[in-house]
Amino acid sequence: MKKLINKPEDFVRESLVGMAVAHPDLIKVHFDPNFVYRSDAPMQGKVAIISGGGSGHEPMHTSFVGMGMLDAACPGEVFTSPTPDQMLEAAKTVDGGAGVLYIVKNYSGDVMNFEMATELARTVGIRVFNILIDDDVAVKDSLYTQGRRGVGTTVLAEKICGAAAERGYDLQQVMDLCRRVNLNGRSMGLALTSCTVPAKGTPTFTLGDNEMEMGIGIHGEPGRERMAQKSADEMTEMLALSIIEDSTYSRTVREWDEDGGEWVDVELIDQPFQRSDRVLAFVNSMGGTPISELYIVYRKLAEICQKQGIQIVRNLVGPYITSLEMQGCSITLLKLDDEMIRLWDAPVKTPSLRWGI
Amino acid sequence: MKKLINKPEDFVRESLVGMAVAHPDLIKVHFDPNFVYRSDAPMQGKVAIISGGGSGHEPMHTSFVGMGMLDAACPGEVFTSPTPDQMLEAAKTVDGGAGVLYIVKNYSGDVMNFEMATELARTVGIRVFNILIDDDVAVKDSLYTQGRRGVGTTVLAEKICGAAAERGYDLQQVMDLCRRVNLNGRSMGLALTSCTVPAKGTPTFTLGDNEMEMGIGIHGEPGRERMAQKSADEMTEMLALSIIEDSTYSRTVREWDEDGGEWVDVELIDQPFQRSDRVLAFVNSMGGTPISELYIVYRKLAEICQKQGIQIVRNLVGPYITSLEMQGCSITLLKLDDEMIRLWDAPVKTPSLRWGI
Amino acid sequence: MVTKDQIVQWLQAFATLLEQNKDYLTELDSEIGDADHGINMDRGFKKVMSQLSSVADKDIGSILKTVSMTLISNVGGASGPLYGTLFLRAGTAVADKQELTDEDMAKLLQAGLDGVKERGKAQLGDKTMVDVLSPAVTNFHQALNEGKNAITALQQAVTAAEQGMKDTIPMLARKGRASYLGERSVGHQDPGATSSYLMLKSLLATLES
Amino acid sequence: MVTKDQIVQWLQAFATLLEQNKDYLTELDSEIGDADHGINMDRGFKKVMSQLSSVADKDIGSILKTVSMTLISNVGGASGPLYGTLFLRAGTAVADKQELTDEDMAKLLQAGLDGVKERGKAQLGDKTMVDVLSPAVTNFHQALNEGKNAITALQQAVTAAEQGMKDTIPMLARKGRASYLGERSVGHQDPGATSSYLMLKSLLATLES
Ligand SMILES: Nc1ncnc2c1ncn2[C@@H]1O[C@H](COP(=O)(O)OP(=O)(O)O)[C@@H](O)[C@H]1O
Ligand SMILES: Nc1ncnc2c1ncn2[C@@H]1O[C@H](COP(=O)(O)OP(=O)(O)O)[C@@H](O)[C@H]1O
Ligand SMILES: [Mg+2]
Ligand SMILES: [Mg+2]
Ligand SMILES: [Mg+2]
Ligand SMILES: [Mg+2]
Repeated sequence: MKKLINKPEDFVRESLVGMAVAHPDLIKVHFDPNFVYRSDAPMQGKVAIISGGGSGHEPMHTSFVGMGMLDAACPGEVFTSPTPDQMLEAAKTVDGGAGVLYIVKNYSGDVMNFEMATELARTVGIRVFNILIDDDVAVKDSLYTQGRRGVGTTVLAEKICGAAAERGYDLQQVMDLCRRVNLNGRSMGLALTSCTVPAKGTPTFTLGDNEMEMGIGIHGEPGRERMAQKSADEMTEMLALSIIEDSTYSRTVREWDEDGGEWVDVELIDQPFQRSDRVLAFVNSMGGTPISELYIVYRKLAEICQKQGIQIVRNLVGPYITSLEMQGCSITLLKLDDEMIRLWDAPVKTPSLRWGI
Repeated sequence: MKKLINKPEDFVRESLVGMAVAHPDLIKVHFDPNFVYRSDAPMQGKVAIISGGGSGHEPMHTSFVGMGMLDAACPGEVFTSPTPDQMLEAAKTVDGGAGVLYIVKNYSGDVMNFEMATELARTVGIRVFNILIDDDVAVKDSLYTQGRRGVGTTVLAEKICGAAAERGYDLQQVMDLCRRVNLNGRSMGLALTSCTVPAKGTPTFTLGDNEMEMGIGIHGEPGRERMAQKSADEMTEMLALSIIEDSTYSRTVREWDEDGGEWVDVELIDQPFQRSDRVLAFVNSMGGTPISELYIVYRKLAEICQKQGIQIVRNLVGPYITSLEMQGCSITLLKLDDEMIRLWDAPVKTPSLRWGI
Repeated sequence: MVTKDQIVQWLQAFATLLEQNKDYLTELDSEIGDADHGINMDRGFKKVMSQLSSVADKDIGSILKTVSMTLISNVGGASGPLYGTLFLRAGTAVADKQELTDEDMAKLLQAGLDGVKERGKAQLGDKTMVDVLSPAVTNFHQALNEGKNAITALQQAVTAAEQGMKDTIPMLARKGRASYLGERSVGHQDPGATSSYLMLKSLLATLES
Repeated sequence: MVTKDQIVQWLQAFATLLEQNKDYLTELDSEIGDADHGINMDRGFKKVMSQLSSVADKDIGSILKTVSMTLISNVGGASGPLYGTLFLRAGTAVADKQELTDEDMAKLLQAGLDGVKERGKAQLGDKTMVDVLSPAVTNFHQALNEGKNAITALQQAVTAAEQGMKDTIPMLARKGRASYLGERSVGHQDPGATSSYLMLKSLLATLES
């Protein structure tokens, strides 16, 4: 196993210890249950934003904690959703009285655990809501699946909602914004190699020298289709067109109804991209692909967007939502409006995203 | 070859095109000869700082071009020093009348090409000097080798000297500072996997499942010793102690003598680390190792430094000087003084390093 | 009558079986999931084992609820809340009891199944734990209705569970991570269904011994 | 007499040999370097070939200087400046000539070697190009002194070059990237020495044909 680790079962904890000693100015780490939180939390009167998910996607989410982004992040075991007690303790720690938004990626494990946390937080009097991110167009329908997975748009939602909370948006406004970001973002990814879950010690799947997995998630799981590896331009085109040409997608999600005190089903529909849309283009490494290759992909993506009349007005290129050391990439396009652009540009100061301050 | 590329011979160019379209606000790219430069160059009256080297180490150097760091970077072919015409054209483009410093990593190819560029630039009336970075303690002596390689300290020197130039230091001051940074920085790296040079198409070396290369450079070359892979703590200890316990190192370097108009040999000696030194600790990924593992290394490094009475006052953790998709890491410790700390903290705005603005 | 000791032994036997099948379950999960199911379940039940002595003198309902809480806060993923809810509901169904009648056993199993279905929204045929638990519970009820005793009923339930587990192989997944694979999920046995079969198998083995 | 055409043919022959040995040279460079020497040399001489027609009507000195400039601005690495300097000095040594006497050939080779040594500071025995070029030049001079003609002298030079190339195998590198390997550089043939041997070999083949 080609990893800089000690015992596999200590992977998450030791990595968190490293973060804590490296960034005491930005974050603190709580152990048992594990969560990372802003060193200046709780921020009185500010909506608190908490995310979380399995570990192995670093820098997401733990390195996005800080001014202008997350108030706390709950890391689970590798590729395993965190548990409700982590989420509950994080909420108690960072709630500044203005309520808490859980940003949740749409995986059965994450959804169930965050729902349990929401129920628990409600019983101790914290105003908590959760909003799902489900942006992976590789998952075709929502009727016969768990629905689309939450991938790249999560990073963008965390930045944009974090900025909004920092600017004083109230809980309802932050929630509405988060839902809007999700409905306007779409992603797809591919893998050139598998990754190895430390506790397992061997690659999750094996790919031939000239094979790739198209339409993967972020947990080292196989994708929609295995195929011959292609040129960067062809791979970029497959991802980009799947995203751009994706048609209307509708799904039913569960949101907490505060008045009724129970979960209600809400139907959400997002609209396809259109000519003259302004977008943020996010080219992401799955962890093992270096940034030089991401720029080759970005180059082709820019060309395709231009041909399609889609205007890239912001971008993000780098490893931000990864699958351990997997080689491969994903593309996310997020349709932006003026408000989202302002919030994207707003200052952010976290271990991994930082600008304007 | 598990890469997102088109034709191997287009790797460098297409990656540069991607950078240019992704960051038009920060940088411009000149082709034939290839160099990346600040979009606001030349800065009148400011010392210009240029670096360069083989490609494949991204984000170094191209993504370090921008306010507070490099004025230009010259990327060669993969792991191949750039050529004098690139360096000369870059100097002509960014010289703002206050002279140019070439920051050169100590590899025979880089040294020879930059020396030729210096001679050429001098003939067209640009005041150019070059300062070598040679900080790799894996190379034991300078008498029977090319001398120590330039590795991690390069990134730190580019940041610190870039800040100094931005603040108005003159050429002599920037040069003295650069030499000081080099004499106070030491590094060492290891590889868990090889990388694959695109034009070659197969890994440069092969490592068994439980093997590693200790004391590698940044060009996919084998290291000083092949050994059984160890735990993260043991690997960290080997690197850290090699750096901390390294004794006085002296070497003769060639510097340009402006009065004589020729190269002169200069003897430089650096001093070992001592208890109560304040350092910047830089834990770097060779490209394929994710940041989660770097924090595990950082955690142990902090522990070791504390035991040795060395005080980490700044840090940098991430993939900054890489060998394509190689898995592995390097550690750099740089002894800081107050001036260097101020310059490290100064604002920087480049595609890959950004803070304070 | 199922005694409290037997319940504790069952949990121990299940923990042992999970440890032995950790790699197997994880392997199944790498085919159609993310290669952690065995790791998750083993981690959870190791923690359960470490807590068991502190609650062994409590009633069966409390013991099962402790199992639930331990799983919920140590497993994570999909299986954490699902098995957590299973044991929570099972414990609630037999609250305060020191031993269980055949009827209690039926209630316990039914409540656990209901909990899983409510939490995960999976139907029979979705290629999940439900495909093992549901036929098992149906067969247990049926056998009791036919006048058989708990052990015989459980034998039939386990046979149905094993069949249910194998039946997941040709299924197209509609819930959980495997559903993202679409057609590619066909031909693989569901890891969660497999761990549920092991749970029932270890219950039977405990009662038989 | 060596004609201008023969010089051009030599460059073409060398380019062809480099193309054929691109992988071999790169393979040698992966043992003790960074796996690019064949790629570098092939890239450089492909570029030289594309420029050759535009200077074919110039004198030999100008042709060699064009080769030099092309290598300097297209090869990079260590071999770019080294071969660049070699051809620059060689060209300067035979400036303005349309054909070369045996003496001119000796000057050309000597100047090239001197250029490499000055640029790279390598000594005989450092495991570099110098270990091929130096014995070759020495043998060429010696043969001429013994009254042999250029072809015979070159034959002896190439034999010495081949020996010099093989002699690099047991050497411990003291210059270039291979020097970082310390003891591990022993047992491998130096890539630059190998390309230098190919350069001389192609010169001989051209003059012989
Ligand atoms: N919605 C659901 N309802 C019932 N069972 C489910 C559901 N989602 C997943 N499962 C079960 O959980 C198992 C996977 O568990 P595990 O691997 O531990 O969690 P994760 O999928 O989060 O990695 C699946 O094999 C399946 O049996
Ligand atoms: N200082 C030097 N003097 C003479 N030859 C050298 C020197 N440094 C390197 N070389 C030669 O250059 C060869 C390597 O060339 P190449 O691989 O193209 O460049 P790089 O080492 O920059 O990758 C070596 O095999 C050696 O023969
Ligand atoms: Mg999981
Ligand atoms: Mg090279
Ligand atoms: Mg799983
Ligand atoms: Mg080389």
